[in-house]
Amino acid sequence: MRIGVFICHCGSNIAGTVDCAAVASKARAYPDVAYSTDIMYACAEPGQDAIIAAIKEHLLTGVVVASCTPRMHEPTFRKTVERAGLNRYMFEMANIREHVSWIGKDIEANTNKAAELVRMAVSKLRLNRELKPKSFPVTKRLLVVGGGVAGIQAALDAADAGLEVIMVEKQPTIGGKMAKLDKTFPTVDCSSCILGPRMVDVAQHPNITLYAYSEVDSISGYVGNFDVKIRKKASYVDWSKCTGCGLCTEKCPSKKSYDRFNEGVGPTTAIIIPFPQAIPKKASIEREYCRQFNTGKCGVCAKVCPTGAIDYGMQDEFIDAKVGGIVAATGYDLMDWTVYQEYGGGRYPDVVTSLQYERMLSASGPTGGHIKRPSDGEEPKDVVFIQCVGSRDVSVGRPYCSGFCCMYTAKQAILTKDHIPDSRSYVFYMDIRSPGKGYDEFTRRVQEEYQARYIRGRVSMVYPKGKKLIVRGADTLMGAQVEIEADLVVLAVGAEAAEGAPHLAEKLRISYDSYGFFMEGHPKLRPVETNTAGVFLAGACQGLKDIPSSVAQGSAAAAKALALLSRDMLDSDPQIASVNLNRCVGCRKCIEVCPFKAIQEIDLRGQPKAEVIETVCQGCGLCNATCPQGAIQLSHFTDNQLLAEVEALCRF
Amino acid sequence: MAIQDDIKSAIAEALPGLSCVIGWGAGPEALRAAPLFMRDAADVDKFTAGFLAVNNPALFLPSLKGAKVGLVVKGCDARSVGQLVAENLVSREAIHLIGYPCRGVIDMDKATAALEGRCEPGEVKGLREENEDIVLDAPGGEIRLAKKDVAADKCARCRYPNAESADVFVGEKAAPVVERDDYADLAAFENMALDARKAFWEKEMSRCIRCYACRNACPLCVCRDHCVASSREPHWLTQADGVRDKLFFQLIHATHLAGRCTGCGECERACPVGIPLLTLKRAFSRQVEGLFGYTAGIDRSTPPLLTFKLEEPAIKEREW
Amino acid sequence: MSGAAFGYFPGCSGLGTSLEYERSTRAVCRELGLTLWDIPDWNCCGSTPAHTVDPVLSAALSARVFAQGARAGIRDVLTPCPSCLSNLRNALEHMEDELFAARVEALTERPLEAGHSVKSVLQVIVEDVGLDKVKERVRRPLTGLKTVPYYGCLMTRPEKIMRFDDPENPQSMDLLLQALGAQVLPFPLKVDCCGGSLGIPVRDSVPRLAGRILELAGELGADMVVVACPLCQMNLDLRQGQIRTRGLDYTIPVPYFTQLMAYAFGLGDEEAAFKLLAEDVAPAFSCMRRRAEEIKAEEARVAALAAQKAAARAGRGAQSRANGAAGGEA
Amino acid sequence: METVLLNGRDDAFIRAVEESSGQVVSRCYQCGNCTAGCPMSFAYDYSVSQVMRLIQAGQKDAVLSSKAIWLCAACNTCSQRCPNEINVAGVMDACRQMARREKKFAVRAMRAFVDAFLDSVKFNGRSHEVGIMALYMLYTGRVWTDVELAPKVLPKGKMPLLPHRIKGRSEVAAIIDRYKQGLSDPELARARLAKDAGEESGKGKEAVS
Amino acid sequence: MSVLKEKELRVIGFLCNWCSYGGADTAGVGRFAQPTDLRIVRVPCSGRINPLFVLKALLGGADGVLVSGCHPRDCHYAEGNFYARRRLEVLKGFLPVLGIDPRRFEYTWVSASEGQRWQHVVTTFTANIHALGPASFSPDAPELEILNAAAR
Repeated sequence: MRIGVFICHCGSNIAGTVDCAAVASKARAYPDVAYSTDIMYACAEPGQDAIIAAIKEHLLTGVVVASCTPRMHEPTFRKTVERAGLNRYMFEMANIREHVSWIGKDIEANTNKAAELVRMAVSKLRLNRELKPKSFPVTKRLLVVGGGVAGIQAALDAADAGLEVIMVEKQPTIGGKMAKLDKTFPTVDCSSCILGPRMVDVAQHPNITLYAYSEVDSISGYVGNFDVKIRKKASYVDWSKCTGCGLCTEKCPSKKSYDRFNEGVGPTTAIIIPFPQAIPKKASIEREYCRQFNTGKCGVCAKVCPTGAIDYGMQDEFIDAKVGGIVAATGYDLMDWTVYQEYGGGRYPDVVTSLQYERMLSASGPTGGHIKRPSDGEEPKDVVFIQCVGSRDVSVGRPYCSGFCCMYTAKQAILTKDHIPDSRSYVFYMDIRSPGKGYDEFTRRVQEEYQARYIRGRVSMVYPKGKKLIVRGADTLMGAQVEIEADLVVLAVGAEAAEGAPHLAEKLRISYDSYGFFMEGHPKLRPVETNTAGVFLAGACQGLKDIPSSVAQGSAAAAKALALLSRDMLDSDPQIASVNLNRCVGCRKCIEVCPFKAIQEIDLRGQPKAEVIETVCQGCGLCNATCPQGAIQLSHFTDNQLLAEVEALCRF
Repeated sequence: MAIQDDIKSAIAEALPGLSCVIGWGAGPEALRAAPLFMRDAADVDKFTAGFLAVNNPALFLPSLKGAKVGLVVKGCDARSVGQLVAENLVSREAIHLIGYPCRGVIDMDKATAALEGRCEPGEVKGLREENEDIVLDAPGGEIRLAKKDVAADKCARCRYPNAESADVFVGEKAAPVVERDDYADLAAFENMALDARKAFWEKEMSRCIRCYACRNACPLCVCRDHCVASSREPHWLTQADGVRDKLFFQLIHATHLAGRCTGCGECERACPVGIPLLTLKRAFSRQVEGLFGYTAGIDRSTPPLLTFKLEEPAIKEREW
Repeated sequence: MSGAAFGYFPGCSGLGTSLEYERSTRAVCRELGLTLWDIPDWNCCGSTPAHTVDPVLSAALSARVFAQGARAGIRDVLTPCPSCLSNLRNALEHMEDELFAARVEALTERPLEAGHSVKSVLQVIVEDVGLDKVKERVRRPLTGLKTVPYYGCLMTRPEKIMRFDDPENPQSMDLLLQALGAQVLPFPLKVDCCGGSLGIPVRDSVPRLAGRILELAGELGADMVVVACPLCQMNLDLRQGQIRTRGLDYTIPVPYFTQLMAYAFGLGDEEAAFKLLAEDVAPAFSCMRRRAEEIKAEEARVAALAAQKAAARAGRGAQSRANGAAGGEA
Repeated sequence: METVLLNGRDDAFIRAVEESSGQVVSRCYQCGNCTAGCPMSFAYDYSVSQVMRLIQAGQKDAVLSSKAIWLCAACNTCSQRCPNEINVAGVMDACRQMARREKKFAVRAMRAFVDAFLDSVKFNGRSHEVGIMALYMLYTGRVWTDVELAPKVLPKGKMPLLPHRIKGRSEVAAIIDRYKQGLSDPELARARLAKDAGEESGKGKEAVS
Repeated sequence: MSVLKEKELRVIGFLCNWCSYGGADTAGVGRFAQPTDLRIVRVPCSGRINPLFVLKALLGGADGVLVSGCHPRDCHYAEGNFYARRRLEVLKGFLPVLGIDPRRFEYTWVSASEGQRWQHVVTTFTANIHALGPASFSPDAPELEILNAAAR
């Protein structure tokens, strides 16, 4: 083997604390090294050209580049050596920047360490084998999980480009959180007026199949060929017959059901159509509130339904689908704010969440757009908004900023003044976070034009006294304790990952952070991809964001999915495990531990053997570490390759 | 011995449905029994059990796949079978186990030492068991030895003298010698300073002749002909005759047995140069029992290193 | 849980300002089968002043208490006073740290072994004895008595050290009073500070803080504020006169929960010791009795009405059955 | 108002507060919840969050001569509600202890009360209300403090004029004396622990060899 | 190859590609100064680490071995680190019987974002190894010297 070694200066990033020329010269003595040099910027075009030239001139068969982390430029250099006619896996990197030059200033120690890292890379490269990907056909269909504004955008963009799309929505209607909002900031335009047409588009698009009131039950397969099982939950209404006339909801005698869509602001019936613009506009029965289910006696809806759509015996239904890519757009939920016992923990009816307040403001909401105190129906005059209830609060496990509360609170303060001109709004805030087009101007307007009283400080306690709520807070700018006698308190409740998000992540095999938000492939450069090929992210499921950002990410996810599914064939990563059938004794230990069920037992002339399903294997190497005979080896990270690296460092 | 006859009847009764029954018969010397493969009544007559029934018949199981076989088993042998079954390496349905209460087996090294100056072990002509003693028919007259003085170390910490999983159990069950294994032997060993332990292994392993008898005697070694000790892909061991390579092979074997070793001690017994190999395996067993409460060959669940829990109550992760 | 025994640490106020707490606690524990062994020759835990000076000094005083207990074979200590509880708990908690323990030992010169615990009387009654057992003992239910429970700040705080009930909205005394038959009004200020020991050095503090608590209790229409802390009790009861001079316009008795328990259990005046309170409980109890009468009358009325309805239904049913039968025959 | 020179931040003071309280003061982001809930805020010169801010800024003098640290009732409301889980009351405690060591007593009455209380404990082994009040009046000169309460308690036997003295009161007095002599100093304790550990491991070595 | 005499000891790290290797990168990007002793072997997942790699290194003259993977429940491959946790914990308790101080081997979890934590882990572990001093598996058969000479 003829190995070429290139020690990158990275300007002064590496050369500042590593003697690159000395490393290059040491490397010349390493086994199989035919050429070694230092180079100013290996990743820049002249650098890559120099590598290619050296490969050709010195007839190199393998290349080591010592520069930055392989997580940054391994793909770059693999392409470089490929352009010079080598197999892309005949390449290794030594990380002498992040792991050497940037973490210490001792030039002698750094130079020695860099040389050792190069030696490790050379030792490994000597055992590298040419690896070739296999190609397989792609299913040109996209699954979008979640029908909020991000999912809607992703689905419409992909469908418009000609892709078949399946949308799965957990609730009986799409629209997500945006459908619950009265107005949107900073334009104060009507939320359902701008979202409604998009929802209709989803329903009418020939390329989109919508499964509402459904969940993803299981997912198997891999990029290009996922097998999805969708569970259509029993709505007890045959939607092929239901016309959405709403007669059942008028006649239903059970009138004390929790109104999920309206955040419990008012009660609703047991059979519901969530709101007038619901898509699909179909009725469904909430079993826990239904008299027919609870007492066995009622049947009113079945009696009044003109099309005979009610079916109390309905069971969950399963649908199998094949898709090539998946967009997760599961959004967010509000955290359970009742942990704040100091705000009453839910005991005081006139302490409401911002989303409940949104439903009170909405003309299609349960109060018809009139702001009323839940306790006595009176119009409040002093409304206190408390920010960061469950945001930026380590003590409740929510240290992050929810991002959009400052803005919607400003909006709600404006709407409060619009609805009740003689009202006074008080906003307790810690910082006003309004970086966005027209956002900061908006938060100025609410104070200057609408006279909202912004108080910099937090609220320690809210308690009822007579008809009023006493809000005990601080104005830290004044350095004083303050109290407000309020009629209504609105909590800007922090948002968290949607309920069940980690569960879905497990099914999708994507990672999620400790709060349940899905992890993007790279925080800057791969913001809508995940580390599982073929799975993309849109909207707040990846991290909290407002409507414009969610829509943008929906489009971005669609673009990524389209780029993937525009191809007829895909290459599989060859860094996977393979079994040496001669050495395998069929003990099944690898099958036992494989997290991906990527190993199956086969029969070879009457002997049980293990076999790797190449398209399913993700290349973790757990099987390799488990196999006592070493019969199963992970390509590019074989026992011998790792041993070579260890032995490059140890005498043994 | 009445129990011996009862076992024989049990073998004879089971034999028609089996390809063979493995037990023990006379060996090359009066003090050594050897594995006996019984296929007919005449073979059954040669069967002996008792203090000399040292070999672990489970060793033969993986190579006998395909036909139903019978095994006469001590408690420790049954654990090996149990572990093979738990790992799906053999099918329990294809095995007929005949158990009997084991009251210990001989350790030839100890016996040889006990006879030192009186006679060579090979000169002994016969042996008879009398309660807690054995009586040897030696050239200079009878020699009486206490069983406990010449029994294998493992017998002194025996928790499972009876093959609880046996299909047929002959005789009255024996009481466990101890309720739990306190690994006092390891504790005593670890009373030595770290450097002394290191030196101990360097000295012991320097005697190793790389004959792999230890591996070949191990009923749980599944690799058989595909041992990494003799492979270049992967190339874990060099052929250099160094102590480290020799020790490293033992570490490979011990690591492969972690969570699986039932402590039958056959490795150590088979070692021609007397290296205390079971110590290494017991160090792993102590860990596995302590961390996962798993007793190899007794528990029927997945071996602990082939599974996991989301929260590991016994693993106290270090705080950094 | 009957027959349980604890080492008992009454705290200094038990010998003076909270004599009524002390007497009623001992009587109630006796009734519930809890044996109390007094820690021999116990000393003051140092209260707030000691830990204001230095936590080590405070812990050293507590450590002597535990050591005295240990000498008598006592490991598990019970105390009625949240302030003592807080000091004793904090001492145990801090002494888990080796260095801290060594510093304490430098003061006490008596090494303290591990394995001590301390709980409040309230916690043991609610958690260990159980409210079912309390209910069984009730001979004179407090039906008609409107109470607000006041826990003070130390009973449940700091959360990590006290490990008892909810730090913002504790329920144990609420449930206990309900078990005695009393009506419990939701009281939002149940863990607000009453001024604590600042009553002496900062004269304004107690009238202001305790005043706020009493005012809301009055607005809610409570007959009594029920407490579990000697210091709170002193601030709310003994200083109520001072508070009245600052604007509070009524009186309200402030008994300990154990006094109400003793009363409900049917124990004597000596045990309930209401006489030792500054504010008289008699008006509250007569209110209670009046309301109990009303409740009884109301219950009787409802019962009669129900019986009437049931009879009518039965009559109608019989009639319709008769009709049906007649129809059938026809 | 004086200009505060921020270069002059007293880092040693910040470290001392953090060490003694076990809290990390930089975790405070000045939300004001402590100030909002503090029952004694009305009597403070600096609000609680301002005290926290002064500590963050290393303003030792301002903190140690503030009244606030003396008037804290140790009710723990601030600690309970702090979103950053800072034991604020513990920080106040630490500052007060420090002020006491540096002989800064912004609220004389507090010092007098504490002294009176501890002296009572020292004399008797237990605290004795009448005695404390007497000592307090003596230390402060506020002769008529709370005398109007006396008629309510004295006849009921709730304020015994004579203290309950315990047998081991000399033991309790010794604890307080040793404290005053500085015997609980952490460095002394650390040295003793190290010495013990040395002896222990020495024993261990013998056992091994 | 040898470490810098008097300055460094031989410390080998096995890091999973997705979390800990990224964490070490993050530490580098943040310029969090660290001791220079550690040499990192990149593996896809902590589950890839056969305990025998660790033993091989320790027998081969490493003074310390550090394994770091994704935090439990954050494994890129969902389960690899759960297996690793069991295997490495078992290994750690095994080392004393060989006469190897178990403090020479540690395993821990560092995520890709925990640059500061990585700095702390490396600094602490390296300091611990320096406190223990060089490991002394006494020199072995002469062929190793020959191999070493060849390597130079």
